[in-house]
Amino acid sequence: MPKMSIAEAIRQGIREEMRRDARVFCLGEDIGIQGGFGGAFTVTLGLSEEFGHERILDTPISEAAIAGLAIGSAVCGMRPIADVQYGDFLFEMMDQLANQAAKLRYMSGGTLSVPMVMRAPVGATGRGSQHAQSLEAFFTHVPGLKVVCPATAYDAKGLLKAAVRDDDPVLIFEHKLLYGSKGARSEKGALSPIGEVPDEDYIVPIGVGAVRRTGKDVTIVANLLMLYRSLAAAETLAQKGIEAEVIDPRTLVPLDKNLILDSVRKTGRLLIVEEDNLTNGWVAEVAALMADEGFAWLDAPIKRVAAPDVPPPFAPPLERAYVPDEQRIVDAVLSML
Amino acid sequence: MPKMSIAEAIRQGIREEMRRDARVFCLGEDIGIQGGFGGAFTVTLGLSEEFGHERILDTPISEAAIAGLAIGSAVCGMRPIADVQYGDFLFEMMDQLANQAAKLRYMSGGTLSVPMVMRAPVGATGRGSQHAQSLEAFFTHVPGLKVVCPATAYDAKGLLKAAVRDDDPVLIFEHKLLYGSKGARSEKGALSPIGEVPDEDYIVPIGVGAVRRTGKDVTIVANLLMLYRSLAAAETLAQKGIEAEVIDPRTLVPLDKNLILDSVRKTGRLLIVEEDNLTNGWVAEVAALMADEGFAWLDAPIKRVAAPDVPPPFAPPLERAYVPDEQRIVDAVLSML
Amino acid sequence: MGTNEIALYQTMVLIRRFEETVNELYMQGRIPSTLHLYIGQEAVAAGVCSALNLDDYVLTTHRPHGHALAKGVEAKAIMAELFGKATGTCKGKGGSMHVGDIRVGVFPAIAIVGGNVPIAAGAALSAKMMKNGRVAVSFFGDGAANEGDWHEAMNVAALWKLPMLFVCENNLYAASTPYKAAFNIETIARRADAYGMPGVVVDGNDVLAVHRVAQQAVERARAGEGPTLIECRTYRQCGHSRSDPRTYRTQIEEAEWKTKDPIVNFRKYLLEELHVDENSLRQVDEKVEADLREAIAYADASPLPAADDLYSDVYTPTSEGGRHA
Amino acid sequence: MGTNEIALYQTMVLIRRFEETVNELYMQGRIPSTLHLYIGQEAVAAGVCSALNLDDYVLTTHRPHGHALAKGVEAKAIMAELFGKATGTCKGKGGSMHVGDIRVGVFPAIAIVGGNVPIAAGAALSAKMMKNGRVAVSFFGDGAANEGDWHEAMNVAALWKLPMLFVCENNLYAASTPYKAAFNIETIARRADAYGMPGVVVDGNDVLAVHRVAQQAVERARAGEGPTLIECRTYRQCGHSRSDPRTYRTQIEEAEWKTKDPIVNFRKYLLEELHVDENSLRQVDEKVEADLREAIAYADASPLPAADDLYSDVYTPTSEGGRHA
Ligand SMILES: Cc1ncc(C[n+]2csc(CCOP(=O)(O)OP(=O)(O)O)c2C)c(N)n1
Ligand SMILES: Cc1ncc(C[n+]2csc(CCOP(=O)(O)OP(=O)(O)O)c2C)c(N)n1
Ligand SMILES: [Mg+2]
Ligand SMILES: [Mg+2]
Repeated sequence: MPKMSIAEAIRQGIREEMRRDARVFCLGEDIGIQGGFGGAFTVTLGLSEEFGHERILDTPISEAAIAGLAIGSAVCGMRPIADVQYGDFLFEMMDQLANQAAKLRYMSGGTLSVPMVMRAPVGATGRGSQHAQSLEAFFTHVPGLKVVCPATAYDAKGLLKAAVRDDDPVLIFEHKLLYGSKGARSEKGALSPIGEVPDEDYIVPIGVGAVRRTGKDVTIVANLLMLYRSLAAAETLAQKGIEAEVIDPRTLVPLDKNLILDSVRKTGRLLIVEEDNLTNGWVAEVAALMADEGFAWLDAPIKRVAAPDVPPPFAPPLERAYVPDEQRIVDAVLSML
Repeated sequence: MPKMSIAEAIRQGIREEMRRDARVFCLGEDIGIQGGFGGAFTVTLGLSEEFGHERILDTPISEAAIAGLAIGSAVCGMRPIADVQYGDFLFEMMDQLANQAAKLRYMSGGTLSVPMVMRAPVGATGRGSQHAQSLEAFFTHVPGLKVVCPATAYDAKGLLKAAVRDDDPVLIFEHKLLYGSKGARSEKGALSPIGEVPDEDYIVPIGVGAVRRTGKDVTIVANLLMLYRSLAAAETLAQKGIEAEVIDPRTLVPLDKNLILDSVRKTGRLLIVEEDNLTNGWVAEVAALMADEGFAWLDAPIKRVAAPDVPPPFAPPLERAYVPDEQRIVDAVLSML
Repeated sequence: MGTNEIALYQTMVLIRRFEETVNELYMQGRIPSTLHLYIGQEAVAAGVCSALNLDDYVLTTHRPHGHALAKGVEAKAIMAELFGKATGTCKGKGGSMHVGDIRVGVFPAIAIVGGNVPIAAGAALSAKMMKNGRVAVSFFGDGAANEGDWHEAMNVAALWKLPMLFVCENNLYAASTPYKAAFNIETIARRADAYGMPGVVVDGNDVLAVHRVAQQAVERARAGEGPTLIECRTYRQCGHSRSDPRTYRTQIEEAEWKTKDPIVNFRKYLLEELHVDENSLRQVDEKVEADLREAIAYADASPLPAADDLYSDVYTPTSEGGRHA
Repeated sequence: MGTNEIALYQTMVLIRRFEETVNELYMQGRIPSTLHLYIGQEAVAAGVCSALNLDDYVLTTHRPHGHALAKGVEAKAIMAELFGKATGTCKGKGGSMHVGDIRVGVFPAIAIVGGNVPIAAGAALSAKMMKNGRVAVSFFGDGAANEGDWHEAMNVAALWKLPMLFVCENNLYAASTPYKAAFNIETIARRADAYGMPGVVVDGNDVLAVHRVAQQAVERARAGEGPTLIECRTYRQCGHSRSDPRTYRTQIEEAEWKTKDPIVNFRKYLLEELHVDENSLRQVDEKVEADLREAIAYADASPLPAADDLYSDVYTPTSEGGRHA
């Protein structure tokens, strides 16, 4: 089976969906310019050559318009895949996403659908406060949206394809340090979760999480980059005889609640790890859910590891202290035993 | 002591601060027009007569500009009090609030401050999906902002004055059904928490919650309209011999965590009530905090009562089913015992 | 003369009487919440929508009844929606500020000022990409032209020559705010130039003039020549929303605009210039009254939504989200 | 001739050499993250900022080094910031995209395209309300003029006659996107008319021309006559950010603009037209080099922030928020 990076896997997913379905198209800033970047992280590189500028639309720097174009065209029968260059810019289209895309179907009494995809790279990569946030929590609170966060190449392609085929608006959060560590857009600290990605058509269903490591002593729920740090932490813990079960939710809305409940029932301990700042992150929702529905099985306080409640800083030593690392995860687990 | 509604108390607070400090001014849509509304809920009525149109600025319908004007002028020495007509419109200034107001001080290495106030009415009042949300949770996740939510006339004036004097950006969430049930802007279902409000200068410090009712059996944390529904529920429960302690956080950021912890230590049971939809609401953060730091004292699962994960509906029977009522609060408490 | 004029007259009367009727019903407490009425602006909706096909798209605002009626949304379904009934255009989930019916091209109204404009551009983009010959119309007020969303949509529509109309109803006020307090320019149409788009000012109380201008803009759009900004100068004869005492404007101004009433003047024109038989107009009036009576009866007799309906229509059943409630 | 011209020359050379130097340092791995360099656009920052007082306000973008230097932020403090050091303009918390120093009127740079414009209007509003005679300048690129924030700020500034300058650096590209792919109009200055504001196009590579236009706009602003939109036509001679191969534009185009280099041509002008002694220019060049060496040494020798510094500067100590960490 071919191996590829997440950026390549997403690109392949887009390409396959565009070949399969004439309604699918892409829009965004700098995504299809001849001789250009293929978006901020090369994902759409080469697509305008294959599909032309009629289906790979380079927009002005107008995020609200990008969202509105996606919403309106989706309602009228198209299948837009839009993106922002950095997740932080979603705030510039917040009304279109939270007040329009999410509510149009409901407000219409279910007479229309908004089958659009919005892709957004997240994660701190040394660029300072306005190019670093992980914005999942701003959208998990919005009914009507779905929120996915692929951490592997296999899931990246499969969730992209599922999102394109989904009849409702789906936000895909992708991590900048997971796109692949090679080529023009390599990043300091980037991982390269190169994985096997079938060339054929498949989807990863929205709403289904994955157990990435089994264990009996503690459940760790973590997404995107934090998944890899949690897996590393689990190895360290294993050396101390502690077996962590590591769950990748893959989708935050709808959340695969039962997967987490089943694990907590087994381990009695829950740690949730997120890259964005702590207060009211998506980890709070998982903690709240488990403090209710999983309460009977909990043997220890529910712990969260997240960035502190400060904006993302620039200087490398500060950013390193900001983004949760393996050590913090290990320490948190140890504090629970 | 004079009695007044929340709308009057806020107006008095603004008036006093504007008299006290020439740097204080107001800006927003329809706030000072001669013969106009005094904002969407009459709060600023009469202020342009006293302070003139140089200090009560009627803006175009440009929410991002309103925020930017507030931010820039605050950095340069003014003390703006801005507002949106409905909280839902904050999404139109989301970048200015979450990426700019909240981060400017940090990004500058602490060399400037952004002493601005943004007022936003929240709550469902029969107007449908785009005039109904309670947006606290979108902002409790943003470090650099402070978030307050006064539920009484006394607090409304005191927190407004504290916010104006605060050196950092403060969002004030006010509930449409609590402004006062009389006059031009009366609302179906409005409460009128007329309260004693000292004519003299006082502040309610940001970050300090209040116990509104003491009890030993269960702790209920609730803000704004939900506070009143929780107090009513507590009376009903009392008739069954169950004594609920009802806490009004008053400030969500920074949260008066210890007040809640102390109560939970006593009661062993925690219910949190919020008007916005459940998933990732501010109640999730309180639950997560207590599932960690209060775990040792918990005798029952932490319960949350909130709206379901749907956009706010229009039809009265739907809206009644959407906004949590006394019965749901009573039932939730009973399920915990 | 021709059936066209009578149809325009009928649409305007329907809108006027619909609004007057729901205002009364509101006063009687039979309609909950709030209403933004379209009284005085009827010529805009009627003039523009009569230039459209049934499958063209219309996006409207917090003041949507007129646009919806003119585009062919059934009066009884709108009425039922205002009553909060399960048979309403939105099954009672939307309310006055969100009426619409996508089957006749009307998106659920968008009550965020300026918020419909980028979405209308999206609808127009779909028409261009699918080559189905449709056009999209975004209706908005003077106030909306100062929203950032409006600007972004204007630019991209002009740039990509999207088949759409930007129809500004400049009724001289945004809520209580007079035009002069929000703009430093004489006309909003002048802004079209900033995007390389044609802009026209038209008497928004003259239904034939509006229709002509809209017709031309629609032809331009269908021919692939791009969008047009049409500024219709008009006046809201009623308050901004319920219980607005309108003390921010003068009675003289109101009286002046009353003399420019789009329906009264058009009726006069039909009778005096086109020599339409007064009887046929009276028949139209009566038809409208009968339709409204029927609409009220329908709305009245319709069931309220069940509390359980609260949970449906968030996600599409084919891809139901399954969030916990 | 006069000291003015020499000062302008010095500012431009400082910016150019600063950018070339940090680019080298970046290549050597001594500067982390990414950089957006200002090479080729120096005449804009120098020409505009030389028309300002120290207490006037400047708001800048993701490409801020030039503006910051021209407005008087110390080179060594910027350098230290790029190195991520505790002595940087932002104590290492900001980085390249957020350099600034409010003591000389420069807000921390705002990297959200268009995001600085409403804030600049706020700074100008404060000047108007406090009657302190200051003006505010918002620098932004061609791309930013399509953001909604830009539109809202343009309108309110014109409406309220705020003392400010909107300085558009039209360098013909927004990242890889050519001007023509984002605009259906020949000049951005033309947009000023949409707000009732004067708009001017100026050769952004001619520092004296920029200075003159800015000077006039500043006078207008201080006189209470309101804002001006100035479109400076220029060219970014470097990539958009690090490692940009610039394959979206032709080498012919690049070569053409190289002949319009603002510094080379101004130097020539100084020598040939103003008969400035070449020695004095060489002294300027050397002074700049010495300053840069000093800046690097300073940045190098400065301490990194301590991990604990992460937690400070979120809230103002007088009103410390006390969030849990
Ligand atoms: C983004 C946003 N800001 C403010 C409002 C509140 N609001 C509703 S209608 C209105 C006035 C709109 O004026 P205009 O666009 O001229 O339309 P008109 O009401 O005159 O038809 C305002 C301010 C809103 N709904 N959305
Ligand atoms: C709101 C927002 N959208 C997109 C970006 C990503 N981005 C950074 S610079 C840039 C191009 C800006 O072009 P222009 O305004 O012309 O300035 P220039 O880079 O040419 O100086 C883009 C798209 C951003 N920083 N902010
Ligand atoms: Mg209007
Ligand atoms: Mg540019």
